[in-house]
Amino acid sequence: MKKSRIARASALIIGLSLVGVACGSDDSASDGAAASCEGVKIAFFGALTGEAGNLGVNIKKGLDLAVAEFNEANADCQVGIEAYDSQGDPDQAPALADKAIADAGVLGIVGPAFSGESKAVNGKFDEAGLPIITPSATNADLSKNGWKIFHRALAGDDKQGPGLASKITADGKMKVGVLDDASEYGKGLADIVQTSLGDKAVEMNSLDPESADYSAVVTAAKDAGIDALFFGGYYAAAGKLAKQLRDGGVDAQLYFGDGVLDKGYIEAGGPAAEGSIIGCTCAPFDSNATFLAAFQAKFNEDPATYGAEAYDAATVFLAAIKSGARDRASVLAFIKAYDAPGVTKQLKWDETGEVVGTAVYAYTIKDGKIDGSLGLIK
Amino acid sequence: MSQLSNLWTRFLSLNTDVQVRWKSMSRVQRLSGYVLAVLALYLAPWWPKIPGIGWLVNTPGTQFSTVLNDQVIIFVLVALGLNVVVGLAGLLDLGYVGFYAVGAYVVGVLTSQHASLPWIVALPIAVVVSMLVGVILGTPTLRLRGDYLAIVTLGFGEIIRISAKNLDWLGASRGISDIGKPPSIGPLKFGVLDPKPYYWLGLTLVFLVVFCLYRLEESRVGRAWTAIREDEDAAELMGVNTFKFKLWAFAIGAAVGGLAGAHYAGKVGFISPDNFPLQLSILFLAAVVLGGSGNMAGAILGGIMVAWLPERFRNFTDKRVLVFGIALVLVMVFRPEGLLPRRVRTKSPMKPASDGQEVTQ
Amino acid sequence: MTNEVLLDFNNVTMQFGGVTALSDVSVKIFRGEILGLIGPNGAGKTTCFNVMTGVYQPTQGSVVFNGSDITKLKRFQITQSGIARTFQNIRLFSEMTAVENVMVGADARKTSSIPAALLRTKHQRAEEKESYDRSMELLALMGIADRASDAARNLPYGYQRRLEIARALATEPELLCLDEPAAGFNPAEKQQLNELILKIRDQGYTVLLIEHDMSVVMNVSDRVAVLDFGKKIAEGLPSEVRSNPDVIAAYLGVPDDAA
Amino acid sequence: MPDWLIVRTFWDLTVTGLALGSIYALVALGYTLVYGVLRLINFAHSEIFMVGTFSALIASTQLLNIPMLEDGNYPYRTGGTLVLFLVFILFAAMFISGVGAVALERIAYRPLRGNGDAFGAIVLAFLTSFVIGLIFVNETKANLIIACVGTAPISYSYLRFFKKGKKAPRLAFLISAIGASTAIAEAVGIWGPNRREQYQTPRILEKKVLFNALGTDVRVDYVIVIVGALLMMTALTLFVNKTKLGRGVRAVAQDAETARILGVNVDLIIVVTFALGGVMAGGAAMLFTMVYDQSRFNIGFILGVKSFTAAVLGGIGNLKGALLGGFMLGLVENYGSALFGGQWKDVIAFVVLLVVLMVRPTGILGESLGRARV
Amino acid sequence: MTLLEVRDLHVFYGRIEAIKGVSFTLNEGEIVTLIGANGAGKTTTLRTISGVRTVAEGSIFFEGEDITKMAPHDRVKRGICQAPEGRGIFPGMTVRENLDMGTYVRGDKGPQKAKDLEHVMHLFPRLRERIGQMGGTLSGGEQQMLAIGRALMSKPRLLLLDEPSMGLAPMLIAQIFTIIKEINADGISVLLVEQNATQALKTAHRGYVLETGYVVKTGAGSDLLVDPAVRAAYLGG
Repeated sequence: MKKSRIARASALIIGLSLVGVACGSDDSASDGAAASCEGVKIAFFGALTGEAGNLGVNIKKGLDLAVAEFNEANADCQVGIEAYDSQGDPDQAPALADKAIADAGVLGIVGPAFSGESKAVNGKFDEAGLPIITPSATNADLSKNGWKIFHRALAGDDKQGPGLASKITADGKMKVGVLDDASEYGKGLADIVQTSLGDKAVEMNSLDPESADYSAVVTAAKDAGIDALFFGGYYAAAGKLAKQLRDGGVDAQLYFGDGVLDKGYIEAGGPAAEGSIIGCTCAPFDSNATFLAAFQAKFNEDPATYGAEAYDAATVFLAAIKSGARDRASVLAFIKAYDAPGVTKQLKWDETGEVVGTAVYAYTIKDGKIDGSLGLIK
Repeated sequence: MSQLSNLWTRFLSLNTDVQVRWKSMSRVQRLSGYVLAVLALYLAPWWPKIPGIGWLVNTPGTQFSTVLNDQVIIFVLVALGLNVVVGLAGLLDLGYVGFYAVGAYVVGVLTSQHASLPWIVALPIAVVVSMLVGVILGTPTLRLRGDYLAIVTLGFGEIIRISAKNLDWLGASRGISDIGKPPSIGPLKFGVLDPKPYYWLGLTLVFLVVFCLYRLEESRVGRAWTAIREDEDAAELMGVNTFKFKLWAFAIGAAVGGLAGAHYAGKVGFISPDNFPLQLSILFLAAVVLGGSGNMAGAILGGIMVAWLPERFRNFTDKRVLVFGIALVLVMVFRPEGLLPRRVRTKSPMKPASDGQEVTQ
Repeated sequence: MTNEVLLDFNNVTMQFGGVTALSDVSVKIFRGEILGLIGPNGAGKTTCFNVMTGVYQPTQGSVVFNGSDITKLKRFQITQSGIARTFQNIRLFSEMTAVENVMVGADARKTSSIPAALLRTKHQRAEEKESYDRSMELLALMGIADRASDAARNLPYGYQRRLEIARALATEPELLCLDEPAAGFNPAEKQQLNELILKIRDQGYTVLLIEHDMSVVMNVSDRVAVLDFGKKIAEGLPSEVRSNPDVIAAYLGVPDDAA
Repeated sequence: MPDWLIVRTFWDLTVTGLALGSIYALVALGYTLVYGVLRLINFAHSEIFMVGTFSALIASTQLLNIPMLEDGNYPYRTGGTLVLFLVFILFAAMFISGVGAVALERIAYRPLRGNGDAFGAIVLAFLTSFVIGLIFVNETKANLIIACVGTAPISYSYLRFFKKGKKAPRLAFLISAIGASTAIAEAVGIWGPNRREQYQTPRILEKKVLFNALGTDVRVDYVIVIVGALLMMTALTLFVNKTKLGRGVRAVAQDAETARILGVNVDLIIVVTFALGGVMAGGAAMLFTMVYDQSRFNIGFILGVKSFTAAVLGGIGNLKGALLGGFMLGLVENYGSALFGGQWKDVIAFVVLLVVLMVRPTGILGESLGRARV
Repeated sequence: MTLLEVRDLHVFYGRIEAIKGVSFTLNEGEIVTLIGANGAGKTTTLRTISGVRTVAEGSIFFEGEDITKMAPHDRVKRGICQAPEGRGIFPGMTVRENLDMGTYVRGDKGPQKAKDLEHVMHLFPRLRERIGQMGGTLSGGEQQMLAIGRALMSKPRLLLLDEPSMGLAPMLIAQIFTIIKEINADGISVLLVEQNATQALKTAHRGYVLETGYVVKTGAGSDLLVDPAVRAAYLGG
């Protein structure tokens, strides 16, 4: 044998690869047939599994409902759904985004669900002209990157923070401890709340959300003698915090941002969660009776946080497809011009992709359930 | 599995067989073989299009060429670097992600956060800074032995991540966006969408690192490292400045880790502390040991496996990590020295041994 | 043998916790001689060795080698300044080949480091070649060159012992310290070892020999020093030491047993 | 007196720090015992703790039918019933954790010692066919069937492999431990009672203030944790020093080969060691759920890293060191949080570790269960 | 009566065959010694009899019972106990605790144990002085005494001694061999492995000469002692 296996194998692989190169650049669906909905898809992008999976599942359900309704109403145009499960990890997101971009059938994305992964991939979507409507990423900076494809179906934290602050003031709290979990979302929101509260705020550093023990925070809260506490962070840490504060004898009113608006907070906090006030730019799940009924009929449960926003986002894409848009550019153009009521709010976007004229809602925990009856703040 | 294990052993001996034949070939034949193999690697983004092999290597659900760069190249680079520390010098480092983070952050800080140097200028700075950090961390800690070193390095990895997360100067938890990209060379455009140029760049970096590390391994330095790993006291009594060489191993490992971080930052353009969790250190270590600690080929194979397998089996969804854990146990039970165990080199760097036989185990 | 003092072990006291392992021991080693160091187990021979090679810092006293004080030097610096040793329980680099083991020793005298190895400079290549050639030479001298490219742990016991000596010699020492080199040898092998030690001395090395086996010590040593309970109790020619009443009392006790 | 937070709240922080430190100390014991005997970082020990917290949950909700109290009041359990309940849950957690630790040793470590047995072979074979099943059918039920069918022939060939096994290098143990740790945590995350979400445990004990000392309210649960930990520690020390098996543990730690020659069944001692560590982790888990009322599939990782740090801080292989290290780490974290903010507490903990190791390279009390290194 | 019989023993270290078919017997009440150069397989033979090394081929009988595959602790229960090469003292245990380890498999408590302890103290008065001291702080000779004493605490029928003279000064060596004879006089059979062939053959009733894994010669101790071939090869000139 004269040539080694390595050389022969290499030669074979090279040859075949070159054939691949010649056969066309990347796998692309034929986007010729303009009228047919063949291969047209709306994608979900966010966490379905992993630690942050809950949130993504809520969103995916909103999307599923919207598409199911559309497909039922339009037998001649069946839209598909593609799910890109990033597990909320900015490390995994780029390879998924590239896959979505390479799939020419994907005309719009509901997501990315979190702010971190948004930062990692929105630039890609922008470059590829693939329009996105996020139903949940509320980081204020996201709309300031000049991404023309970026939209969100709810207001950002820069609206939520002042809203929460005014609620706290309205409740007559005079000494408010402001705490965060050092995460981008939590710290960002806490900073806005603290600024808005002015000298009523007592800064209380950060806590480590992964830690089990918050006794140092409890001690500090007791020591500071606060009558209210705002925590910027997510529900798991909030639950532990609420419980330990109550056990430690701190009875200050608790305020949170939308990251805590999840039944996981009630599960983690138990009785200590009762009476907490949670702000969110998302609408209460029962704000639209038709949507509520349809959702309950399909999934046999109440919609959860961001479910309605996801439904709205999907509706916009579906409307674009309905209007005959079969490529990303025309879908994007359609969104830019869109102005119609959704189930949560009037859907119309400004230049930066922020939804126009939104509101902040206050929720509370009552009898072990999320209660939206506090309604709009302001 | 014992049969499987036998199969693998036979595959390995086949390899040796090939190597023997390889050595018997003429220079021209060997050179052309190398060129072909390298070319095939550069064409890797198109492998999924090859019938058969394509099905095997393709990553359903994610873009193959992105995986090649963002996962495979990064893990291979990191495994190569960590292999110097763990495999050659025998220092257990559980905080290697720290150096990877330093490399990425230096590029982030210099090209976006506080300055706007071009990536190509920031890259060597990142490597040097990582190396310096390695020296700074190594100086006080390398006097510790074994498992004490492990826990201290683990602590360092955490300290770096927590600092990045809480220092506004480093972008805190917001991370750093708009990181500079490598300069485009002619038709090679380092843009946002096409991962292929990054892969080619990364692959070139891998070759460069392999070349450098090979030279080190086959020199006085490599011998000193191996001697330290085998018996540190005896090495020192044979005149090896153990502290200096351990520090060098740490620094070189750190530099390669930093290089990987810098390449990653240039590619993705956005980094945040979430990219550098403690668990990543453990994955890195798993890559090295899984492949075969102390063997460069092993480290590369381990890096590829740990990076590529989870993407290949993405349809396991949330069971991916579970399977990974089980696989680690199984591989260690049946191949405790890794998939490609370390070999004792028979030839000296200057003169090939007359018989050319390799001694395994 | 000249009268030039190569190593001056000066009033060394060594304490571990409360235990005194060496108390005020002074030994001189002259250039070119073979000095045998004997004593009952626990007498402090190996401690002596460890102080000389920098493994321990003495509590008191100093070690002067070639006119300079090496007490405070690090272990590798002591090796580089010209003292090499072997180990009582063989401590080879078991995953490395025999020749690589010796090359590690030879590297002690080399200077090329990372940058040179990366660039593979002319100097570095010359050094590598030098190391390799010298190592092969030493393996040949020890009579084990036939297994040069075997992993150290695959070598037979006798080869491993000799490989240790080769590795120590590769550091180009002026003083070679052998710690019980005859352990585990049969009489024939001991005889070979004696010849080997003499050959090494004849090449110009000074040898310090710790040995239990009287047939080795008494046959090759030019002078013998005796330790007992951390103190030097005798020093002199083998014949003198043999008849020293203190030594007989402490060590040779029943002369018949000195097999 | 300066008006710093840490000065004003010093005693508060001390009490809570000691409570947390007790948990660290108990978990650290497991690391220390196994390290002393096998020179192995039992990376998966943290998951044994996690399993303990879930055992405590299941014992209280399923076996004792303790309801989740909506209003947080504890009207009906006091005195003897309360003590009985607490002790029952404690033993349940200790038992399951102990069994878990022993099983872990059989599956993930013993085959690496070249000494694998049928139990390990069967479990590994089951896992292998489970993974194979996943590749072809990604559905749990079908998978289980495939896994069960595949187990028998595969375990047979595994056993044959084990027979000629030899001892693996140290790093292999570490990686196997990491793999086991990952797999256990993920399995609980996938199939556990609350999947990946945090869950709360029902409250049995009303956390009222027991007494006030130095201006600090000391809650009853903190007292139970600290006293409980000290008691368990004492029991363990007595066991190791005074019983025959304990003497065997110390003998194997110091010189396994000689111990074997003297008739110590080394495999049995290793099982005992893992069981002891597991029992201590189970105790820690019960106390943990009592104070913090919660657990999660991934709770072990960070707590494990901390506890291992505590073990090293005190001197790994040293039982007293684990206690000292645990308390010290708990206090340092709490004081550090008050001084610099909670986000920096891990940094402070590791800096303290580094400083201690610089001064005393084998921890505060040094290694003692095993032979000191030369 | 034959107490121990070893038949055609083969033992491997990794891939190297360390023992290549050793057979010998030991009768009740005898001292038998195995002599030979380092690497001849003496220690391996002892360890195989103790059960810490596994047998590739061949068998071991103790009191007529096949113990080839028996676990080490069961062998100790049957009365085989070893004082290992290098003494194997537990450095972090006191002398008393070390001695207690000898009774590990017996689990005797109270008077019997105290009596045995007294007996060992009587044999080795030095140990009495050191009873509370840590094993690691003893001198070499004391450690050897402790190792033998510890093995005696298990009340063995057969005592395996591995190089009891190793690393000891000649004065101590003589003492140790005297004690071995005393122990034997109490009715305990002894299998002795030694480098110091002169002393070993003087002490033993019978001896076997091992060479690279084989038995090459056997005979009464006194005969071997004067055998010119043995003298030349193992006793030094």
